[in-house]
Amino acid sequence: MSVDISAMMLAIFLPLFGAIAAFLLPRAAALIGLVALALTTGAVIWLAREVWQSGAVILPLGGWGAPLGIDLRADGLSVAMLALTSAVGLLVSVSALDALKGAGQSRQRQYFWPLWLLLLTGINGVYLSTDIFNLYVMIEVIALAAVGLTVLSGTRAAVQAGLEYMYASILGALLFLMGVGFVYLQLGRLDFAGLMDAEPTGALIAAVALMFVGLALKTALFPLHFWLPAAHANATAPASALLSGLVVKAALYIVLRLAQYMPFPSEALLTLVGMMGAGAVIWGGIQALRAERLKLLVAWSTVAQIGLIFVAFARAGELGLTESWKAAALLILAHGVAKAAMFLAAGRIKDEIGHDVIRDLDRSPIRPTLAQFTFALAAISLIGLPPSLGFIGKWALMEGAMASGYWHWVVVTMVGTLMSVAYFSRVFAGFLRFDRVRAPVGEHQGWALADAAPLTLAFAAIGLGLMAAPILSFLEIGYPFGVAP
Amino acid sequence: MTPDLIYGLTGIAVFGIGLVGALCVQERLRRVLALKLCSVGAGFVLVVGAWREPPEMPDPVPHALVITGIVVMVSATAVALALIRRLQTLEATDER
Amino acid sequence: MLDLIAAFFIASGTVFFVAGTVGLLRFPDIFCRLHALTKADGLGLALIALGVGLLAGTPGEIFRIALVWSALAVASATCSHLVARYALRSGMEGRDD
Amino acid sequence: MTDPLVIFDLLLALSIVALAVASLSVRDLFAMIVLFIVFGLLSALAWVRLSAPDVALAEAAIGTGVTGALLLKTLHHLRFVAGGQGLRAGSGGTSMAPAAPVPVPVPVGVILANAAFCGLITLGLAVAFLGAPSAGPGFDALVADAMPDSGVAHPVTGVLLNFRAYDTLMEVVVLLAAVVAVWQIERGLSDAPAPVMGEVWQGFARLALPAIVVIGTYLLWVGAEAPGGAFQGGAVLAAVGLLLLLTRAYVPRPAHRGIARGAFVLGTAAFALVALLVASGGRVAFEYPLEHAKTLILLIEGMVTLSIAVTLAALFHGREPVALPKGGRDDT
Repeated sequence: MSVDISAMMLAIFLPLFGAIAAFLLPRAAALIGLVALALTTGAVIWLAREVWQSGAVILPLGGWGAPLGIDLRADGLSVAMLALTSAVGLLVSVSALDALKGAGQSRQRQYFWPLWLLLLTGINGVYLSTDIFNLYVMIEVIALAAVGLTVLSGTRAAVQAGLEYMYASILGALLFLMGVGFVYLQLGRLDFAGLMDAEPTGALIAAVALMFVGLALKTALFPLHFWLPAAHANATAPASALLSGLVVKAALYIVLRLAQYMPFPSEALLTLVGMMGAGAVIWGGIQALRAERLKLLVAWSTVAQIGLIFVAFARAGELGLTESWKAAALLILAHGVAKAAMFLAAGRIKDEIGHDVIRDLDRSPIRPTLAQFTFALAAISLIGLPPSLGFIGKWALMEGAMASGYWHWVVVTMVGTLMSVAYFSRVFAGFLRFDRVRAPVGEHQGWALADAAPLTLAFAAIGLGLMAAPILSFLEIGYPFGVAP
Repeated sequence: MTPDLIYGLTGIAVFGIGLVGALCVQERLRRVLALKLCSVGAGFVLVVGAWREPPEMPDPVPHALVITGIVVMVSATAVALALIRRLQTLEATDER
Repeated sequence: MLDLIAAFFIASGTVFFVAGTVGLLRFPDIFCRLHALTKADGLGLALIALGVGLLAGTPGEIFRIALVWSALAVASATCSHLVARYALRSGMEGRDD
Repeated sequence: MTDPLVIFDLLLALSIVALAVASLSVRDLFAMIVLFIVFGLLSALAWVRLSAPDVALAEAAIGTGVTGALLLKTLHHLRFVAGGQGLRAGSGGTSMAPAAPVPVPVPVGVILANAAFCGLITLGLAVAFLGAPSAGPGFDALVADAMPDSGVAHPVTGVLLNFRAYDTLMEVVVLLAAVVAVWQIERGLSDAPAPVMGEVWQGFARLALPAIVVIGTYLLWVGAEAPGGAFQGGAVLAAVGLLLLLTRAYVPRPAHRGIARGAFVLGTAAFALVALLVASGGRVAFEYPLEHAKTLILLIEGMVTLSIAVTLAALFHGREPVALPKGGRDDT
């Protein structure tokens, strides 16, 4: 009896079994975690090959098929997100080996791996799901595992932030669930295909609004961002990288998906979404300029970047729909890679210098040069300088906006870019100034193995920009962005 | 006045009450309870959607969904409460 | 005929419940309230169970109703005891709250 | 002539809403939890009225019973911690006031604005609800068609364990994630002493334990053809764990952690393995061969019930039993 295993099942079940094994055998957790990560990455590559060769793949679980059963579906967009998740996840895991090696961190080591693998199960599940109730369950898996990771360090600030995060997560998920209820009331089915071409009745508009607000709470869209900076800034470095690089993206992906299938909201509502995004860009920028600690600055820049992605959503008005969805997808990918690199680098800098107060970065005789270089590379992608992936995303956004005459969104993008230059410069200044060092300079910390993972991520954030064309054509496999042109 | 109408509006009212609580209440324990109220409200809407006039059997799928929702909610509640207890202990030791 | 007897039992059970509820709301302190509640609960539930049992068709249903009644009787007695004990220990005598 | 049941419905609905308001507005936290438990039980009653007995059972056992126990446990802990503080500060000793340090009070205006905002949302939802088709489209026909192939006779169990088994697996994963997170958050043997409850309570526990085991197993077994099933049965069995923990008949020890971990993952692992292994001979994952469907579903349900029972009891206990060095901070 041979078992037919599909790559999609593996992408979800391998991390799940890994989590179980890592929880059962705490001493071998790190090894199990790395093996599970590597195997999951293999499954994703296998899936990517399948999708590349034969287009979107569908797996009707239980053989029932939607709408009665639940289908898994992988198309270009989902595979790209899966690839982002496993690539970033693998590298963050490698650097977690180093970040959690301290003698007093045995508990963190023991719990990091099961929680992270459960998180991976949830994230991969989101990217393959085609059923809105299943999405609800998946975001709850993600929420619980993510809160567990947030409070890993066990400090009071982290637990406080974790509790706020938990409240926001539960409320967001419940709003989403209420939206699911309204979809069921109106349509009597829950699969994506059933949502397509539905008449926008009152119940469906309520459902869209509820789901959007719920997801906005989970992605921390301004003004619902209150929980994010504390949660991301107080977590340990690998957890911050996972939270900021991957967890937020899952909810963003759901917004992106639902926007394809749910009835089209009115232009005014879209403008409102864009305004919220613009508010996030401005407010996140201002707070990043005012932040006193490096990790807090990075966390606020996440708020700003997410706002930018929502601006891309909003610009997908009646005109240039496909283009701006692609821009949003590119920005999601770029932000995932670069922000993970940046949080890891910030963690490294904090570890080496002993603090992460931005004002005192230039007073330190210790200069973790490689981590600083990594930070700068990631910043280049986040600012959107060519040839990084962030540049391509912003370019696509502005090009589309100009083509369809939405000049105000171009202005917002520009302002956001300038602000990100400004707040990242605060950090660079600290890196590059030596005149305020009292002690003899010379304790430059050179290479460390721990820098390899973030550096790879940062180079990827830059280098992927050169491969934008293949990425874009891969994203289109299976027409995730609406009908075939 | 049919049961689905009455209980549907009840569910929405409970959801709204929970929402007010989740946004306005300061006490940590009470906020958890407010969120639980929201989830009961959402459960009402799904169960009402499943209801059919008596000779007909109700639709079982939303029932299964609500059961799932209840179990998910108790898990989330447990984590939130554990955080509250931990935070309380930390605050007590910090003040000591 | 059976219906009428059952209705009588259920109605008198309900009267006990109402009385118990009024007692819960009107009595001054926790012990009086417990007194009202337990009497009403014990007797009212028994009467209602009896009435429903008369209406029930199969022996299985009657058995389950009996099970419900006995489980509730034991649980409510224990709970009242615990409440009274706690109240006594924390010195709540005769306080009105 | 109105249907007498409508009066009942209206009264029940009104009391549910009133209890929801009351539980959020009552000052005392203990009263809040008690009101919430009443609220939950009445909601369960409403769901029985809407012919959803499975949901009512789950809500009564898990949504109200276990949640209520969790809330009470937390309140006990909070008051214990606050009591210790109060003694130290010499301010009234065993104050029963909630321990949460009251943060800066929010201005009334903000609260009113929030409430008005939520009211608007609620109003909008109500309008949308009234506009939605009543008794609209659903899965009725699809489920009815597929039931003979599901291996069970009760539609809700069929949906949970067969048609949407993937959701249910992930739901068990949520429980697993919760217990992992809770163990990560809290550790140590126990700080708040268990309340002393006396001989009557001990006797009750001795009497109730076997009965609860029987009821839980019955609920699990009957789930195949009547309301009941793994989650309800698991929650009832979890009550056994709660009783054992409360009577101190069982005290979690560091040495038991391995077994506990095994019990937590048992349901998830068995469910996932079965789901994967049935995928052979042209079948996909979760597609049970018809002749074994009932056996496999019962097997999964049994394992899941056991896991749920242990997990819920562990969530109630709420901390990983680790022996901590006396007086040392237990961070990291």
